[in-house]
Amino acid sequence: MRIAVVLGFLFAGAYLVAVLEARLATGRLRLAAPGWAAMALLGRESVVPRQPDRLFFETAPALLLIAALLAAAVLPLAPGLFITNLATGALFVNAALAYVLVALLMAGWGPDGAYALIGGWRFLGQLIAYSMLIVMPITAVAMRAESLLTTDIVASQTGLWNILYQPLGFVLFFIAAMGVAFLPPFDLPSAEGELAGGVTSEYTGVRLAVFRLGRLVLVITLSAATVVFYLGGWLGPVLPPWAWSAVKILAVSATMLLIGHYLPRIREAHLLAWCWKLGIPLALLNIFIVGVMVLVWP
Amino acid sequence: MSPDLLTALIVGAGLFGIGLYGALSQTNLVMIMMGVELILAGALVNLVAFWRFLHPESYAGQMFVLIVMTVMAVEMAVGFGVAIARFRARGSVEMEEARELKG
Amino acid sequence: MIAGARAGTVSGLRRLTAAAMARDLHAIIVPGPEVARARGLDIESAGLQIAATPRHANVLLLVGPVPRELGDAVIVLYAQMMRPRAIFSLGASATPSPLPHADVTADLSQSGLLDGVTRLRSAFSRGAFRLGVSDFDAPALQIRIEYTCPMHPEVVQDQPGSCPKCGMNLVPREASASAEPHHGAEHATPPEYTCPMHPEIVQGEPGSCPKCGMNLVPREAGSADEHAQGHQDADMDHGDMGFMSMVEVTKDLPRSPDGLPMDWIEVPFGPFFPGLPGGLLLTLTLDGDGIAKARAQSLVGGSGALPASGMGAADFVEHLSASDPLAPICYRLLACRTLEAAAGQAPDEEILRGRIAAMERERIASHLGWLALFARQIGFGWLLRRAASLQLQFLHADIKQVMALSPALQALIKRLQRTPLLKSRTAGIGRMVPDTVLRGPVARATGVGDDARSRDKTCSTLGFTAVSRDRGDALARLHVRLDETRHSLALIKAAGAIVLPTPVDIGVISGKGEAAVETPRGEARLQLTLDNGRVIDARLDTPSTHHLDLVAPLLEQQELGDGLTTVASLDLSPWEVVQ
Amino acid sequence: MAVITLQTFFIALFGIAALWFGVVVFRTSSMMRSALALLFSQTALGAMFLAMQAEFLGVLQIMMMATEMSIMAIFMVMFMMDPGGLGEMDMTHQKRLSIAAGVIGALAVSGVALFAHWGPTATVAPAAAEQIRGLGTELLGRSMIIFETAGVTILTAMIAATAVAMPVLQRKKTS
Repeated sequence: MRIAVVLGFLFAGAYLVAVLEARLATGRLRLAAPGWAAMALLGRESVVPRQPDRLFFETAPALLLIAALLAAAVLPLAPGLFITNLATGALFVNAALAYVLVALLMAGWGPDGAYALIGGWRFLGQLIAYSMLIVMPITAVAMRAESLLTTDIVASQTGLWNILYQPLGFVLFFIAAMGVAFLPPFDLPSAEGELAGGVTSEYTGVRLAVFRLGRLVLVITLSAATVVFYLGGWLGPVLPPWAWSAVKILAVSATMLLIGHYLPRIREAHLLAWCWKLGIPLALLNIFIVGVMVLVWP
Repeated sequence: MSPDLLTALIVGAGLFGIGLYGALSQTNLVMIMMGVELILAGALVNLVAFWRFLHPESYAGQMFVLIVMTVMAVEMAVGFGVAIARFRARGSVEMEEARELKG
Repeated sequence: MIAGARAGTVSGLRRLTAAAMARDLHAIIVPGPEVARARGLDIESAGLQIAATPRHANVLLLVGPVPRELGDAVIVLYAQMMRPRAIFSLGASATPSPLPHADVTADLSQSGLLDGVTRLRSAFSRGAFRLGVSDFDAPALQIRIEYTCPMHPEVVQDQPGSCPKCGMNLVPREASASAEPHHGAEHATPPEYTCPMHPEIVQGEPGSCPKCGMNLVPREAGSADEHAQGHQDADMDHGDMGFMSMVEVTKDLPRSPDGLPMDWIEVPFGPFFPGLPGGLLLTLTLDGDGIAKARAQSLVGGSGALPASGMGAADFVEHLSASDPLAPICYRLLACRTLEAAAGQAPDEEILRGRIAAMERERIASHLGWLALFARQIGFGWLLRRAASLQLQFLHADIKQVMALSPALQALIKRLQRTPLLKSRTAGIGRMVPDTVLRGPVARATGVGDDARSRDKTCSTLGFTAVSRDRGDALARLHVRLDETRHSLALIKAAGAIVLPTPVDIGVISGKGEAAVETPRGEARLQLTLDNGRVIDARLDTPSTHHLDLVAPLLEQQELGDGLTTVASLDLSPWEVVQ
Repeated sequence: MAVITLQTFFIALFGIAALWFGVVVFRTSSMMRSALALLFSQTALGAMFLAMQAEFLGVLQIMMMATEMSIMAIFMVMFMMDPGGLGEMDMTHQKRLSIAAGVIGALAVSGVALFAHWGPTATVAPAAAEQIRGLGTELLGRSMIIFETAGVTILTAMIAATAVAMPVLQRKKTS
């Protein structure tokens, strides 16, 4: 029952993200558009390109979806409303997100297409840029909560949300989260104008539908992670906890999409250079500041 | 002795054997590194099993696992550094060709 | 009923699916969205979404008649689309053979498009599924399997076997049976040049040896391989080299400057690539994600040849105007000016001013169209939508509308100058030095103030000054175009009215004429020979012809994304390329 | 006589998966498959750690290996002549010796595992949260020097590897 509620919540969120994405792409708000699009995709042919690595080609979309769902499994939406509450929750989110890369590499390699292949390798480069900026801010968050339990992390923000307690960490994590979900301006692996869709370029029909669903769930998962780690999770006055979670998660997703809409795609060389030369020192600084604050002002 | 410990140790031994085979039989530096990774993975299993079934109260066992993971990462970093350097210099990371260099 | 229906009985669920497909139309546009916009079509507001790849599209939208040279490419495009798929043709009833007939045809206008989309939707909801669907096949789709060695791409044969050079098993590869332009060249051995004293010096063009300065002598490319093979055999006999040596196998492969040769793959970008103008084919040899070699060609460029009997003056104006759908008014103006120059006539000042306003309006629209295309390539969603909608409004705006639109355009330009990441995305990319072959904004971005308008008297009286920037990179080209857009607004305001160029009656004269027009892409020149009022010879010199040749050297050693940005920043029009 | 529990079952299941993927690493000719097989072998190990109630280590293993092996994959593809494995070339040598060494090694170690006296087996492991706390105290207490050394080692390795891999810079030629 609890699991069904969480899953329903995730898919509903994914649907709303799709609505917003369609709104930004076409300029019109049509609530039914993603539904029709999904149904049309399911009815369309789904072909396997010539000479694929069939195993990878078939597993990649499913793996993307599963990785996103697994990462969401440890994120609480309200007290008691989670799929599982691991003692290593914050680390587990990372572990699950690491498989997004594996899924994209498989999707790039599988179909034996040049655009897809380049897209897959590009994401590997992107991971080298963002991965430290996911792990290190989470470390600082766990330091304040003195626990890796996601419920403890939310509880630790009762007085002051982490976005105010460690704004630097929030900014870094937010940017890195957009990188994980390959949202614009970090959509290097699936760039339309540069790679004609990149890793998705050879997927059609049902497989494409699963791939897109996985991506949408990934966006929701990362928004949920941002909310749990920095925006106080379900905490908030008046509204019931689950409503606060929903509002915050949708707001974060919308912000992510809107930022990408108003920016051109970043260059891969710049992404790597900025993340390593600027992002990692800042993340270390953040850990240091939080450490001092935790000791001085417990 | 518990079947759990035995199972884990045998898996570790198996990984060690596979890794040893790989490290000896492959001609490519990267493939050899894969063999080494498997050998280290065998060591990891043993360490975790020893901690869990013999001394769960002492965290030194877990600490050793972390050290081995670090060693794996170091091995990767150095291995790839050497591989790139060799590739630049010789156009190959085949070990047979490294042997040629000696003579 | 649509020709590209998917096989299946029509059941309840299928009916619902078909209804969903009718609401979810993704079009792949031939020759490209930029041509559709330049013709005044607003594809997205008509309810069609523009797909990046034919795999994700279900509508093949043909804007105008398909140029003959694109026929095969369109067939391949259609074959890559997933069923159910439909062909929607605007302004032409014939489709390239053997494509099925267009399922829906409509006039080439916005109302025709809207009407067509409505009919397309009903065609989908009624006929997306049916029984007895036959496969689509065409000669252009025939795949021939050939076998090649993974390490020696020059080894190609029809049967499986092992490589004569290294003994590896050959791997199958697909080869298209349709004659690709470069296919013949693969078999001919181009000469290469080597130094008689230093055989290791081999290069593609003549020159002198870097080691001893002797002139290089030509030889056939094959001979180097034979040399290599002999060398390898000798090593094999050596005894302990009983393995396949990667050093031996790879030493003939080209090396990247960073010393890390990756697998080189040849990837075509175009002729219908989302981030490039339709009709432009860019073939990149990629080394990882770096560009090792590039080749750019226009598939739609005309030869500029006229029929042997010549052409009437009025027909010629229409002909030239239609030759480039991205800048029809400028080419119409060019034709008119040249004819007038040949006849020695000149229209009165008011018409001249009006013509300049028309040209400047087209410049604004063209630059906006370029911005939209560029935005699509660099994934800048907001700019794509904003520039495209402004372009459509400017396209046929009269003077009052232009003035009304002016604040919106100024706001767009201001906003672009403030956009984060846009500068880092373009700065330092595709840097060029001043060169005489450069024209238009590309030349002016290198600091050269050359502009055909500054030689025009009427322009000068309207207060024209040429803009220039001196960094020579993609950012400078962007800035030059933005500045020009602003200046164009001022010129239109000063001109006071917009008059489309119409040919004056030149009468039955013979002689020669020459004129130049600063098109949005740079100066285009035309020389005409008239014989008894008929145009018998026309020599056209266009900016894109020159810029296209610059692409290959500019792209080498760039990262793929940067390389594509470079190409986009040149604003090539494949249509005006003279071959 | 010890009982076969659910825990034994899962340890054996993931162990067999790890072994099987380990074998695949050297049996497939596609480099990408080889690298990802190694990844899944390591992931199965991580799952095995979870089955052995070492939650932190298991999750850490699963996380680290995903990145590590993906990077391995690109190197495989870069440095192998035939990354797709279509040429079916043999990339091995001294096969018989290696198989013998592998089998003997595995058997010898298993023999030790079987016949050594391991002493009494602990049945209960600490709870996961307690483990994380305990491990943290261990790392920053008694074993701090070792841990710090490991950290410095990996930093050194990173810098050294980068230095080795960088192209030799063209020095300005003095006439």
